Amino acid sequence: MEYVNPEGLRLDGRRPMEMRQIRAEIGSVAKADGSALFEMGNTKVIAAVYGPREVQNRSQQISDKALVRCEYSMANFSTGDRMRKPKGDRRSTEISLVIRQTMEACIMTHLMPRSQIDIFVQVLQADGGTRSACINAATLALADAGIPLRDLVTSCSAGYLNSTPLLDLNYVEDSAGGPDVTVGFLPKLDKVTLLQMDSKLSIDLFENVMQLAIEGCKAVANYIREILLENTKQLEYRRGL
Amino acid sequence: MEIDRVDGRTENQLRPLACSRNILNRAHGSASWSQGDTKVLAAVYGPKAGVKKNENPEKACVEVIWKPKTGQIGKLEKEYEMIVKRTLQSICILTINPNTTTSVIVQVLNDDGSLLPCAINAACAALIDAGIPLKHLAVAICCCLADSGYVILDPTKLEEQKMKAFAYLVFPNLILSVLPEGSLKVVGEPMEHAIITSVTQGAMSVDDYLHCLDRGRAATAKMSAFLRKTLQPQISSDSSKAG
Amino acid sequence: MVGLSLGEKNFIQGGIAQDLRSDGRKRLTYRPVSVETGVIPQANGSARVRMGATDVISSVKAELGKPSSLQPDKGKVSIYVDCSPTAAPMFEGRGGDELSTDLSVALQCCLLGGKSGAGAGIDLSSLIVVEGKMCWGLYIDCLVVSSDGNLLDALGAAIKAALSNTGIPRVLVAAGASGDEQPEVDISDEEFLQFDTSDVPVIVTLTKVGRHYIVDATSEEESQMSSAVSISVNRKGHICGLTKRGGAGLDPSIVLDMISVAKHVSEQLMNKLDSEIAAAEAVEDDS
Amino acid sequence: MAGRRGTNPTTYSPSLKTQKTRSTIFKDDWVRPDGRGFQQCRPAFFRTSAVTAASGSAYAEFGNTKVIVSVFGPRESKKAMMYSDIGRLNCNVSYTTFATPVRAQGSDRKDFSSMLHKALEGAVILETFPKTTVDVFALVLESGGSDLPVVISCASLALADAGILMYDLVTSVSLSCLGKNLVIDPILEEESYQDGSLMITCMPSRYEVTQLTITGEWSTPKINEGMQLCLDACSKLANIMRSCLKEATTTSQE
Amino acid sequence: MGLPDASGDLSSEMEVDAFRRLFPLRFYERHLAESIRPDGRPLGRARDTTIALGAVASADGSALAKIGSTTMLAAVKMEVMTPSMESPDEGCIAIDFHMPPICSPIVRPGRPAEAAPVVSKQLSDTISSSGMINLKELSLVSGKAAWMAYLDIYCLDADGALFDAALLSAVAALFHLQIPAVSLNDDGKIVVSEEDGGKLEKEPVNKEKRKLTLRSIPFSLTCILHKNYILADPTSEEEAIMETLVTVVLDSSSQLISLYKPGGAVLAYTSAVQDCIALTRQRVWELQKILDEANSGMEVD
Repeated sequence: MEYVNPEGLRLDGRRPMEMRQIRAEIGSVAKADGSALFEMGNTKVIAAVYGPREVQNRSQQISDKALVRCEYSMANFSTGDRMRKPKGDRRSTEISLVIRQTMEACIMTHLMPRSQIDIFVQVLQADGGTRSACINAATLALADAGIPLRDLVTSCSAGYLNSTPLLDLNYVEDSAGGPDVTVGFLPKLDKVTLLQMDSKLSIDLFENVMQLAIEGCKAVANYIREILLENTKQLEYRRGL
Repeated sequence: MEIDRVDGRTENQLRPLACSRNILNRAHGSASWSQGDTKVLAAVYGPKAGVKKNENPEKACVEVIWKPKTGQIGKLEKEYEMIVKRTLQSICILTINPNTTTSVIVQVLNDDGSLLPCAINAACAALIDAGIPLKHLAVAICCCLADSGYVILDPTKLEEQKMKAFAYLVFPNLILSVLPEGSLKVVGEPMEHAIITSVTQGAMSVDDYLHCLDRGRAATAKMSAFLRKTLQPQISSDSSKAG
Repeated sequence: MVGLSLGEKNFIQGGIAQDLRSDGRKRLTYRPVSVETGVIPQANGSARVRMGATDVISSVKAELGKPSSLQPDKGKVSIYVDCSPTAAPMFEGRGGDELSTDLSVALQCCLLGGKSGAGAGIDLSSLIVVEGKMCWGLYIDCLVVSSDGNLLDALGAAIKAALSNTGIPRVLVAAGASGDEQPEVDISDEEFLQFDTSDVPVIVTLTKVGRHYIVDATSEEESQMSSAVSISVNRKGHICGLTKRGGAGLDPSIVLDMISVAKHVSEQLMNKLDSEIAAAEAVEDDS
Repeated sequence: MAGRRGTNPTTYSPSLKTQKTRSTIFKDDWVRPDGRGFQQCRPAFFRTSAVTAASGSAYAEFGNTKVIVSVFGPRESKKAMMYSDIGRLNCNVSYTTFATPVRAQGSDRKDFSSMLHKALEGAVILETFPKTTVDVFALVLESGGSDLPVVISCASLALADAGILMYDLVTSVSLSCLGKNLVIDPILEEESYQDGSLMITCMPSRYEVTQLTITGEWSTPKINEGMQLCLDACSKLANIMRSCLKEATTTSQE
Repeated sequence: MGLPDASGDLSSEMEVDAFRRLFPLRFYERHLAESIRPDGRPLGRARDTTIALGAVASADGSALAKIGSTTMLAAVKMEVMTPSMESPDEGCIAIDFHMPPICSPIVRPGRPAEAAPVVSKQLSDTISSSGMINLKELSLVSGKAAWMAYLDIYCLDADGALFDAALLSAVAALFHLQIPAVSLNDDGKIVVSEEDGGKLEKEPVNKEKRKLTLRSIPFSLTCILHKNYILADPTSEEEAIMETLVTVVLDSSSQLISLYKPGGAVLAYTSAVQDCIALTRQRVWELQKILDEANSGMEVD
């Protein structure tokens, strides 16, 4: 199948280095301590953060840092085919773990000993890159909850199809079976905190693709920063400052 | 009476036995036991602190997890778990380590008949390897009864399917009893004549069953001698190290 | 879990007794309702309804299937509710299952009518393609994104909005199919059948706090309830379903009184919803 | 061995799926399949202490509907739950595989379990057993229509047998709307083609409704009529249950 | 056994109930020394046993069996399947044993009891070993259709000797089973023949209701071995205190179908095994009589 046509356009009309449109909204779950909605093209996720709060299960309490937990779930209507699958299948568990580890690395957990932070991400629509979208949404939600972070983690994926590195794969490109590199990136510290790849790729190509994904992360980071700034201004305005 | 066995054995002949112990590093005790092509691996973890579910302030708890070669755990595996568990409980001195749990994991490597007896032998060897205090050994064997009434020992899978009935029997074996005399002894019968476990399948007459008992009992003497022989040198080397 | 102090509890109860609730509403006033349709493009129809801080999404997916042999002239509709852990940490893992089942059952009872289909909001016979052979099955999936009380009313409204947003492809049946075989069909990409949702009832939940009952309770108010009655009423003013929550008993005469109040309130809610849905549809058409 | 079987093959029930013509019930001379009057309940039979292993139990038989309910506790809560100064009620309703005309696999009825819980929680004085749980487990041996009301009534009897304090017995009766007729205590066949249903759970001595469910389209006067019919039947049922309890105590005293 | 002296001293001052709870083993051993059990039975006597056939109207065959207060309800439902390639002329019987939460305080919903799959397996082994059912009788159309008999046994009240009661109810349900009259319809499906036969049925496969011919019926007795005592038909209290159980299954022609002793602290000597078998022989005779009585009671009605 041709994923990049001779004119250099992808199936959805993007150029290889082009990201899908991203959109974010802070405070979409009123009852949560922090929440955000994040869209990357048709992929749409909601993240909600509860905490820091008392540890629910005493045996899990950690005396010198906060306990970070994460649950990833997909709505029944999130994919093309309607499905009802039991909660906690392998894929969800794996993604929950990835998100938890990524976020835990950037939360300053030592400031909140003996407490618990819950991150819940809910996929409303899945069209490739749910992992990245969830991490971005979770970052926003954590920032909204006012939880001290080392840096804003952002994430983006990149792939390699038809001998072309592609940024931000959608579902069709993702399921083509080519390599798919997901990067989690700390923009201020200029460090990679998450790196995952399926399939195989030669080392030098891999570096290219990873670099592309990192560029994507930086773009997301800029957008997230803007959104947060805007949100803070709104808050100031409402407080009459 | 002439009996044709596919592998040319006589009716009382067992398949070649093999036993090796201490084969797993992380387990507290482990052993593999094979009878011909049937091979079972057993690992023992414990005694470890008892979990709330099977906590008992007076007795240690033995739990058995049966892992089939392939496929999922069904009713058969649950039943085998229960039989192995009860059999091991009967040979362990449970009052020595109260409120602890000892886990025995039985992994089937290959099944070519007499699976349950083979697993019990493996588990027993693994318990010895782990140094769990035992009252005596348990030696298990399978006796098969053919339509014509003759009995063969240690059948292969093919033979098991052809036979009218079979019995899995577990006998105790000990040199010196550590328990007070009289509490277990019945007048006129030595302890080796008793059975720990009996599971049968298929219809047979009572006399046939008693005949199976006799034949099985005779064969286990050989098996226990083998078991003791395999375990002995290592025990002495262990103690020399400790000494 | 709402943890309230004694003072807060008294404040809520006292406010309700004096017809002035904590957020300034009267006993029988709803919070502002906002409706957004077409939020899930993959679905045949979808809507997001917000009532104050309660936020739910409903989607309708239509699939062709075989009608049940007991009712060969009717299509199938099923409703499932899922409570996302984003709405409350207690819905984590299997924690939301119990509430999800309760809500699904209550919605089925309120919207799908009796066994024979009488009183159903959706005309099941309109879903039939070939009698006894092929019909549409509507799968209505709801997701609770944020929960601040009165989930059932919000879910009912979301389903109504999602159904008005639903377009079911027109199916052309190829001639010549007979006997056992499934008829060959041609599913149109362009032509869609719109639903007539004027018969879909609205659900009004009356929550009894103290001696009075209120509509559209927030979760703080729900924590003070003794019992709640959810009544689904259609445009004709007929009751299409009723369920009760909460353990405390009610005198039969109070139940009847609640029904008449619900009927009255339902008219306002119905009109408000209709105008919101129409506005949302207009917005979607523009974009 | 002959009993060798791997995965079970798919099977179907050979029973005739006759399409019941609903038209008959619109005729004036329609009679109920079991010949009862529209407002006549099936004969009810109750027996307490049906299960010795339980703290309290009851068996109920309404026509072909047969139900056993066991009550365990008050006992330690299963999960390490938060401290609570009132007790918990835990309900579960399941069906045997042969309860329904077509053999069913999934036997747990989550929806019925939660309905049973709602029906009982208002009547049980939870303050009398803080921190602990009372388990109410019901098994429908045979389903013959109006299963849930029978389960609820039977459960309240089992609670009484277990000596759990209650404000009142809980009784439950349902009715079906068939065309213009209201038939009380419907059997399975009637339930399958009903237009609407109404189920009331009440505490008869206190004259309070603890649970009410209506499906189908109803006008207000009809609801009125239906509720009254059910409430009357509930109080009759309560008398039967009460006499069953009295009988049990007198025989045990002897 | 741990503190024989302490309990011995206390026993004279303690109430019977308290003694029973604190030193259950001593309590039982005192009874056993007098050759009587706390419920008044001699050691070798089983509890009162009743069978009621046809307890479930919606099933094709059913029975309720009670041994003391252990209660089992078994029912058979017949469904149609396509027989396997290896045995085109044979039907199938699927046996399942359930322990619903109502039967015992140790079973909770969602977590099946540990004993349930074991008893289930034992039952299907026993019934297939005994050869009581000729699976060929369950055939309908060779290679096309055969009966699948679903035999489900529910434990309604668990008070010891679960296997004995379950087997008794299973056997009684199969005894009561009536295979419905069916015919082959146009679609190649098997349907129940209508009573009046007004429709043009293609061909009746099974013209009238019939019973299975049961070749030999297996009955069982579970005994507890404790020291030199043998206690027949234990209650759940006895099973909890004295853990060594022996289950003997004999059929009506005194063939040994199963001798089941899954471990246990007490060893079974040949003499004890023979004693158990002798007790079972007696019990088989009793049970056979009870089943016959239940059946004749049905026929009178």
